[in-house]
Amino acid sequence: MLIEGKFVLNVPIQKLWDLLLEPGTLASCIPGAEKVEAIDDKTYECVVKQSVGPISVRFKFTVVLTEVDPPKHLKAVGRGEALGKMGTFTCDVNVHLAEILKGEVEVFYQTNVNIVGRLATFGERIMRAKAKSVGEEFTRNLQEKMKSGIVPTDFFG
Amino acid sequence: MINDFEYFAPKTVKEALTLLDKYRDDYKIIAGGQSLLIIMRQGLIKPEHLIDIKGLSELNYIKFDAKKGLRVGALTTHRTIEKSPIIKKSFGVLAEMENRLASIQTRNWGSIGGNLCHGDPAGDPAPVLISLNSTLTIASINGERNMLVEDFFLDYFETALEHGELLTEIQVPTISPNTGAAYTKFNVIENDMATVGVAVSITLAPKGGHCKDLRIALANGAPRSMRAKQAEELLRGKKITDHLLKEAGEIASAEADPISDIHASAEYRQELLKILVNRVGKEALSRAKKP
Amino acid sequence: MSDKYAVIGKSHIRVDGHAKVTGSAKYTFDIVLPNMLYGKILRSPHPHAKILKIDTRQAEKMIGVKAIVTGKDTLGHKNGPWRRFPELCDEEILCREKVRYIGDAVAAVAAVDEDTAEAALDLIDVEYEPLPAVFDPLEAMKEGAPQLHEHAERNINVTRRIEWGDVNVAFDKCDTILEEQFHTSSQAHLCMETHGAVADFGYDGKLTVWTSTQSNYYIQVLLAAMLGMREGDVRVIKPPSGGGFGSKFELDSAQFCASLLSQKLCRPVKIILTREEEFTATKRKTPMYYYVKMGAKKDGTLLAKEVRVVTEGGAYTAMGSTALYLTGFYSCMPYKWSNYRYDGYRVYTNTAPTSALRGFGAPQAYFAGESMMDMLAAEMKMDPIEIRRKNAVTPNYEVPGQAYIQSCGLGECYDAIEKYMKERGKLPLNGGIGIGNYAFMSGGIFNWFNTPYAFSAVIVKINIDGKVDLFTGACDTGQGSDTTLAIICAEELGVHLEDIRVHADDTDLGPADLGSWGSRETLMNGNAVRMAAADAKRQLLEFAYAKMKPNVVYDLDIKDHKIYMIDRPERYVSYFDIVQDAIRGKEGQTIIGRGHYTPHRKGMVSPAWGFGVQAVEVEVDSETGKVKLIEIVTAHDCGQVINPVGVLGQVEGATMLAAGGAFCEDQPMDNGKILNPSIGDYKVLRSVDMPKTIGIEVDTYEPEGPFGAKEAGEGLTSPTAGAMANAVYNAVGVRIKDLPITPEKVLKALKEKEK
Amino acid sequence: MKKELRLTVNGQPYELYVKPNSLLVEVLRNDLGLTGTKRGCESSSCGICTVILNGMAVKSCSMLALQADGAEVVTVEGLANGGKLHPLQKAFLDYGAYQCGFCTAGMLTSAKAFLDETPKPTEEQMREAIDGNICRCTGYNSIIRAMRAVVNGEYEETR
Repeated sequence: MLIEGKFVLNVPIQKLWDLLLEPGTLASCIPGAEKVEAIDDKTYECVVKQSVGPISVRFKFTVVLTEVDPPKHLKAVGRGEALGKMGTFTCDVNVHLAEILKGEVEVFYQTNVNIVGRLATFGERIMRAKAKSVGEEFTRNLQEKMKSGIVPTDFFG
Repeated sequence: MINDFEYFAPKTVKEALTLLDKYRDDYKIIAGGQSLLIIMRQGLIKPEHLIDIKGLSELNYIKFDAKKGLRVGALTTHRTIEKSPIIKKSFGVLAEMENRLASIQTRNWGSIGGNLCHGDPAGDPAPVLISLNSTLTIASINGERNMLVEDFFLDYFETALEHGELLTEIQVPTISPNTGAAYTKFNVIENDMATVGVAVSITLAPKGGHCKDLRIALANGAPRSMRAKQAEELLRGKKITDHLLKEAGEIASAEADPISDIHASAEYRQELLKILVNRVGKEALSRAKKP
Repeated sequence: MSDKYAVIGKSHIRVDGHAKVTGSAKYTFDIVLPNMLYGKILRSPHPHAKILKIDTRQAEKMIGVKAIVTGKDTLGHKNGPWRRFPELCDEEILCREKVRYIGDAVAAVAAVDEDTAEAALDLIDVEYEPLPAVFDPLEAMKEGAPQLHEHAERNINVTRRIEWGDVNVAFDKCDTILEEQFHTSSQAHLCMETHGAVADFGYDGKLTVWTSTQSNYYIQVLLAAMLGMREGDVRVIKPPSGGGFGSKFELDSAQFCASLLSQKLCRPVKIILTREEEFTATKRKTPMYYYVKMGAKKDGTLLAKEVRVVTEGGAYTAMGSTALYLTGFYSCMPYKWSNYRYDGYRVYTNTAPTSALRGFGAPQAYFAGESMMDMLAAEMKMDPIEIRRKNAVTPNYEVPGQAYIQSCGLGECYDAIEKYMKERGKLPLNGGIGIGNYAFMSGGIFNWFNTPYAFSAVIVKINIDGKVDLFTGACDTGQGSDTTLAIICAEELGVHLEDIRVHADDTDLGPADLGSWGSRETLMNGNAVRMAAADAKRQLLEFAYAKMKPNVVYDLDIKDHKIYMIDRPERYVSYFDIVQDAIRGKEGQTIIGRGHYTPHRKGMVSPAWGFGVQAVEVEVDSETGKVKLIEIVTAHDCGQVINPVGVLGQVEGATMLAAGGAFCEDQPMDNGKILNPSIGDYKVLRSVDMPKTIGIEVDTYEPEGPFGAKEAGEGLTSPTAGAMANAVYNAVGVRIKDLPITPEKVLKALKEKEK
Repeated sequence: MKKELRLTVNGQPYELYVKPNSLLVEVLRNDLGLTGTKRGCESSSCGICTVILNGMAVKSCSMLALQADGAEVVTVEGLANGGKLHPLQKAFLDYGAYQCGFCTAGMLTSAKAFLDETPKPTEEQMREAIDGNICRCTGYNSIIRAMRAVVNGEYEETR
């Protein structure tokens, strides 16, 4: 399933770029993140806890940056599992940064998540809704992080 | 495969609350279980303790008092509500909604409280109760608290119910005169889960016939059962016309934030909300006008 | 007409009825054997991947686990019913090197109970190397697309061409030409009893399998081949079966894995697929991309039709190759095209294999074809019934090089539907009636299975008390063939239905029969039954002649337990007396009658054809796009009706399945994963949604059929989608070319129309 | 740890010990051998496991067996008595209201529970009554005709 989002931040593009690749940022912005660790300059290891109503799942996965074109575009591939034989998943992430005006950056992200196994059978509807809200929360957190004024966001998840 | 668990069937609410308190770190409450057992069977949740409240006759009642209004025990089944003479007479929209809720088997076994606690935004009872300005009572070992039904839902399958708490009663205020209420859901297969659903209650001023008060609530319009407050604002205090209702539909649809899934796209759901708010509004209005 | 017969043409209680309404019928699902184990199957979560290693050690250590099998435990044979086309046998069932769809089986566990087996699956560690996958057949055909099978470049599995006349020349002569594209969706069979089997391999080296199947003969032969056993050492018994609809005449993972595990342990093993497996890991309806071009002359004479089809094959051939041919054939029916060309491509994709589903390629063909007929009629300002009638096939017509049609009641069907529509009169606002018609085979003349046996064979045995044992390999999966065959037998023998005992479920007892698919049983097995009964009757009559000593010019026959002179019915002897004489006269041997049927010189497709015309009435909510089914009226020609209540059941059942497919049933996917693998999310018509149905039987006599009978039931799924699309168009003026016809699609089309 | 379960099935009282996670349908089929009740889905959507519990049609796959403690359960095996078929069973036979028969037990129990409480239903009510039961073979209409026949008293003499 494809999740897309777009938002604008008042911040120098290079600063945003650096922050985005900074494990600390990710750890504090990814909802439910329990661990984000840079193994090398291209590889991150993460543990993220997510819950949908009564169900809560720990995802353990590795993210590898496959294309890095600072400060404009990055591509990453995530592979991992939902602990407790709940399923495995893969995702491709695409992030584009574009400087609309000086110091005003539009961020466009696109994630194609594919979950297989038990978790997937719980119902595409909920997984999809959850993925959307996670995307939104991540953005909110990131915006919080940049202490600069924020232009209203616009989503289509 | 359903995991092994320790099973408790308390006979009284007090007993139940004590158990909830004791096992607060890892338990699930089962009422009918028609929703819970599905996800347990898929191995998605594996509670160590299952507390079966289905047998709590204390919470199975329908009481009506012209002043206090309607009080329904959380474990009252859908079928009992659907067939209750007093509800048919004084809260017709509730009975109508229950009659379209899933199948007779499901209504025979499932309870209104269980349905609310499942927190599925596609659920039928929530929007109707919200449109009737209903409240509910939550009990725990430390006492009771009350809240509006519309505040009960937080997110997909997430409610305000804390660990150690139990939903015990739903209260529906007496419907004031010159009020009309209606609920309609859209689905491809009849009696199926709502693709979207709309509940509207309208109270007209005795003189002049303008809209004194109203509530519009949506099923599956968002991750939780929601009220379309901006649409309400448009109509409140005004003389409701077809044109206004149509506009209210547009606004409610814009307020809503539905998702796309295999049954319908978000865009289509928003289209449907436009139409349904308009249609249900008309129905509620004509009922309000009936002497 | 039915007075002509004593048993045929009257409604009868089914021979399996009492067991089914009292709950005493024992299905595969209900069988428990002493010392029996329960099996579960581990399936691929990946649409396309290399299997690097499978580690079963942890699972084997688990208490209660008795055996685990993987591809390594198989002989590595590839399964498929295509014994004359080995390259089409491409399914290992238990994968060895590679998985090709989400649901492909990689291992199976036998344990003391289902929970233990399921828990053990979690402990099997399979290391996959995911491969690029392709899900859409049009993508899969492209150069450089991921390839599923080494032997299939560009993933082309099968291609078919059917051609006569010269379409290119003919199109130049046409006054009107239309070109359109259509797409048909997937559909689940949704048998209420999921696939399952109980396999019992004994120390004597013999295997018995109880399984819900449409052909116990196929399963016997295919299992023997996959397990390296002699056919005769494999016994397949079909208990009452909870539905097939085309999904149960191929060897499936439950049958194979249960047998393999039992062979390893010499203990009975039972595997019943979960509902989720039923949706994701059994065969499904074949989605098709349709391109159609058709042309006609001013007067409405159809001149040329060109059809190109690409079908989504899924990971394996299954029965899809036949669906590819049949959809191409049905695309020319039921009209007299003087020029026709069909090119079909079946393409492998990383999705669950597609195969036969009640209709076997016909519903797809008629959805496109009948939609086009209405579009053509509109274009030419002709009445939709008129243009169909003008071009419809007629009795004794030959479809060039393909098929011979003998009986054909299509004309009467048009009359009946025309009459109904007149009487229906004016429709409400946004109401519309659409029609569709069809021709359907009464059994296929295909022998890709390469059976050396007759297509159907029957033994009839008459016992001393006059009771009759009917031995056949026919498989009743609920449609009622046991009852139909018993009725034919009783009629021919002149006895009552209660006198017949049907033994139709055991490869050790009945002669081989290809099974119930392609609407075979009534005509093919029915002919064999009648021949066997006639053979037994002749032996009785020898003794009756001797006893009654009629003038040699007189003939005898049997009716209602009386053996009588045909021209002087008042002179008769008792059937029971003659049975006694005959058996005693034959030194105590029971009377044995033998019969068989194989079509000869009947074209390439089928020896006989059923026909029908259907009118579907809908009401469209123009604001939401919701289509309400109001009424479905079907006039159909199934030859002589054998059991009226059975035929009506077929009409209504086919309608439920076909209307569902046209209306709401679908299997949306994401990266090859079916997104609605539960009955909660997979929408089917329920009692409240089911429209009023009327069936009008048009009587014809089919010379090739037993007592003039032919197919009823499968063909009836053909016209509905097209008729419904036409009805929606007639109601609100939008044309949906992509199934299913959902409210969302209709509303979208309505909004585009406004622009 | 197994727990005691006391219930009455088709008039016969039983005392059993069952695992708390056993579903009613499993106990009926596996412990009591009443295999007439089938199972069709894992999502309580198909209705073929329907039994009558204290006079109500319920889905025996969607409740724990222990939740039936003290209950009166009737399964398809309990419809006929004293060698006599229930009128609905006779009607199902005559009107061909079954084909493969796998959903039939659920149809019969749903229909019986409904007619017991609503002896003179409308066509719509009868359709509602079996709306929770999927039948893939018949298209439902023959089942409605059979119910109608019983309502019209065609089988009264056997009542």
